[in-house]
Amino acid sequence: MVKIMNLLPLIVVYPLIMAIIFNYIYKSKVIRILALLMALSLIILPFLGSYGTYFFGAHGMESGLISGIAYIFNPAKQIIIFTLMLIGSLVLITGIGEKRVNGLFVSLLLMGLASVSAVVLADDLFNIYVFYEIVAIVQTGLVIASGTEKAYKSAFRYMIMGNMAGSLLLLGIAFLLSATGTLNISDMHNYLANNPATPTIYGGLLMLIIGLCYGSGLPPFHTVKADIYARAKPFVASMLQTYSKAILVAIMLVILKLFGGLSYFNTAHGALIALSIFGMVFGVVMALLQSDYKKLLSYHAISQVGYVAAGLAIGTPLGIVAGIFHAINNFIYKSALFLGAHIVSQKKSSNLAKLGGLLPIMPTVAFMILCAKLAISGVPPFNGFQSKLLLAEAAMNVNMPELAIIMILVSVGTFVSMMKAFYLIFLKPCSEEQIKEYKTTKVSKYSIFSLAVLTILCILLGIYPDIVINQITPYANEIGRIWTL
Amino acid sequence: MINYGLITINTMFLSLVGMLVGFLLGITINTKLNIWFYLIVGVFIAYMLGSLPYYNFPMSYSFILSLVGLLFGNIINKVFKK
Amino acid sequence: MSYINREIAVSLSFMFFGAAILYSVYNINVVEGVNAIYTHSYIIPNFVTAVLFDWRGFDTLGECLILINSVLVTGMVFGRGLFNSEFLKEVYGNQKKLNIDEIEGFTPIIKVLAIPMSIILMILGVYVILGGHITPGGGFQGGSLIAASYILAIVSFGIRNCPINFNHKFLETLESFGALIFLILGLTGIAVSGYYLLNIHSLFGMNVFPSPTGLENAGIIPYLNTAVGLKVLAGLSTITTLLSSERVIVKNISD
Amino acid sequence: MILYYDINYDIILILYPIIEIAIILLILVMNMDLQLASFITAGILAIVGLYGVFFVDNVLKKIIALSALGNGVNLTLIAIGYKAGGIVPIKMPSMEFTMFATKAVYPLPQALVLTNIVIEASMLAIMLALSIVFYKKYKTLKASIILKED
Repeated sequence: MVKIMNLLPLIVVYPLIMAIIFNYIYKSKVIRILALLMALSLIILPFLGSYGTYFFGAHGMESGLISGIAYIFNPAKQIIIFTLMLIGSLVLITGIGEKRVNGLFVSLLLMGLASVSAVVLADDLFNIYVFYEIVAIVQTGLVIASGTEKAYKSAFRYMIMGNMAGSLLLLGIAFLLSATGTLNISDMHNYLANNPATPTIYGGLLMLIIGLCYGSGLPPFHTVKADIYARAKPFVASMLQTYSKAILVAIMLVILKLFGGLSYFNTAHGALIALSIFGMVFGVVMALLQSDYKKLLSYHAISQVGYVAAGLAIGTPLGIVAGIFHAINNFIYKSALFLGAHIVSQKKSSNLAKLGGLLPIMPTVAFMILCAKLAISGVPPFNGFQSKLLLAEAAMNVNMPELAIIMILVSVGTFVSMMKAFYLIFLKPCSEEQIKEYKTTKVSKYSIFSLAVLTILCILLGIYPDIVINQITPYANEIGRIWTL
Repeated sequence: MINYGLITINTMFLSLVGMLVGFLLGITINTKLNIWFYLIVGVFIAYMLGSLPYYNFPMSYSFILSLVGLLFGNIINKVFKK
Repeated sequence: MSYINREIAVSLSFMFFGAAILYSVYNINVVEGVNAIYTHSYIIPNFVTAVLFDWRGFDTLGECLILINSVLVTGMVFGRGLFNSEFLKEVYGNQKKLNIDEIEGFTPIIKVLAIPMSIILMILGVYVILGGHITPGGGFQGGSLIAASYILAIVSFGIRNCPINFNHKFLETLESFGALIFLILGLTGIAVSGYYLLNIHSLFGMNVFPSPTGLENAGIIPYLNTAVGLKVLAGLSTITTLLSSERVIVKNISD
Repeated sequence: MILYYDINYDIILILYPIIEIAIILLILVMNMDLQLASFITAGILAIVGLYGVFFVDNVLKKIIALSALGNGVNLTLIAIGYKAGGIVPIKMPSMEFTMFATKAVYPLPQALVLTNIVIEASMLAIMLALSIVFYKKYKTLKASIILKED
């Protein structure tokens, strides 16, 4: 009998090994070529593993409990990780075009990719905590890499918050460990479902939600998170927001898997929905006030986190499908927007007041950015429309029309601020000297290639949403439960 | 009753790994070390530490051999510096 | 005015949290759960190390990577591999002399005592690393001891004429090497059985780590311990060097 | 979320040793359960840490407070492994296995603490590095200057 080897851990381990090598060779001349090869090889990683549960060190079931660390792999996780790796490799390709690219940046990026994949895959709370902390450090490092004073400041704030939230998350894990005697999420769910609730479990749930809010940038951590997106280099910011959203999806699914269907979860449920509404509204209101393009996009990222969280927090199978699908769409169009901001700031700057008249200079890029802007505002036939439609449908199905109305209003706000930014960057008339200045500055081909790939994906997923939805639905049916208000 | 055990690969392997690590650290030490002083002090400390459990030696061989590795590494460092 | 509002909001949420933590903590009732499995199956004498490197080895791997990451980011804060180092140039650029590096160390008495002490401490660190699977100890503790001996030498001699010469390249190599050993030993597990970080007891009929009776199951644990020890000593020493020397920043921002 | 205040509130931290002395007295005089006492100590340590993070206007003190918070969490974890009359989870050659297995304290929380200590040390290193740079720039450690949002 031929046993097919399950190479699932390679998703995490291969980027880590390469990260260490990149860190070691740091300033070598071959970094660009190696990074390009790395970017290409990242995309095949999600197809290496086989579906099902994977036990590290062969420590599987023993006397009814899973004794070691387990990973669970299924089509939904596969598609999340595939999108993650795709965006990672596109950002890597964009980074090759940068003047001062070096091994440390590549290393941090790869470590982040590996850790986020680990958080998505893991079925073990402490393992999630460890890799969650790596992601926090990686994000700090990626912000610091841009090297301005503001970047240092926001990284410091983020780090202090991160340490606090991480400690609280571990406190929550400690509470759950003491109450249930295990760290494995499936076992923990079985225990929680069959035993009465204690105050310790409430404490654990509260701390898990704090960890979730920090990891994803929901209120009260939204300003810190928006700050780091705005201070990082724009193409790095596209990676940072992808990390945050993947972590949001992963930890939200963990919370739903642990507590979904339990009687005492209702309050937390309401709190999660409230948090996501706050995130949505705050994000878009703050975005309308910004004069800096990067900052505007960062607040939109927060607002979109609210959408994803709302979909997942509804907790019905349709809501979970909508949430994950929206997260995947979000990875794509938000990264496209940040890459567009990268191209724009390469041309001149990211200050909206100083820009204008770029349309005749680069019509293709303008068109691609317009596509991404329409996608984020939920205009058909782009992917944002499909997932927002699903989100509204999920909200209506649980009898919460208010939520659907808020989503539509926030969409309108998004549309307004996006179109304002588009006008200010591309259409606003500008002086002759500025046009001359535009013509002298060059934009790297790599970033335009990445933007093009993402735009094609936006349209593709807008027309054929089923290729993602069909993959997610079985997992959503497993975790979600049907309820109405 | 002291059981001196047998000096075999099974009992000495740990100490040999220690020697390797000690050597690795020793090649970074730049000053000249007084070998006899360190050996005497090392044997004394190793006797006070006692051997690891399951290793029935009168003293900690891993400690002594790591020290020997470190001193050897230091000598190598001195030789290659010149 | 807005300050007062903010402070009231933060105080209220702080009180809520405090109450929640105390309430949860007061009602903890420990369930044995998976601990029963850990205490009832014998792998190596030190059960904590067994949990660290065998049952939950992957967590330990993650932790090693956090240390690597931290060293990397600390280096980055001090100007290594930044896209733009204008802020650091502004802060450190126009500096007449490097004050910290000028310190010559302590008095001769301390200098005479420091070398033997740090060497004995170093060897003790190696001993603690090696005994990790039998006695209380292991890679982290031993690695920290060795790093402490290095710090002792730095403090007493000053960083420039320190007798223990852990230069940057050496430490970097050691750190990458330690982490790679860990990752690749894990991969051998996949090659043998398909499980990452499998504790292989014997390969081709030979004990992976030859040991006396009672320790046959040690397998790759001592190797992992050594790798972690090397990595921790390198990581902590690098962090110490970075934090105690402005020379690094000046060198980084000059190129 | 705001991380700095113009007024210094760290005088309130004096309460912490008083509470600790009260707990020690409770253990000694009223024979309080050791595990419960450690849990409460851990909780208070965590709360003190949280307090320091929010209300103390000094970056270095904030970092110290963060370690206090982390230590509170570590103490919680350690106390979960407590067993009355337990022994160290290291099996010596002379011990009988079944006796050892029933008496040894839980090893899992201790392993988690070992992991967490290193995680916290790494976070600490980055924060200290950042505060060194900012101290060089502003010649002060006041959080209201360093962490000011713009």
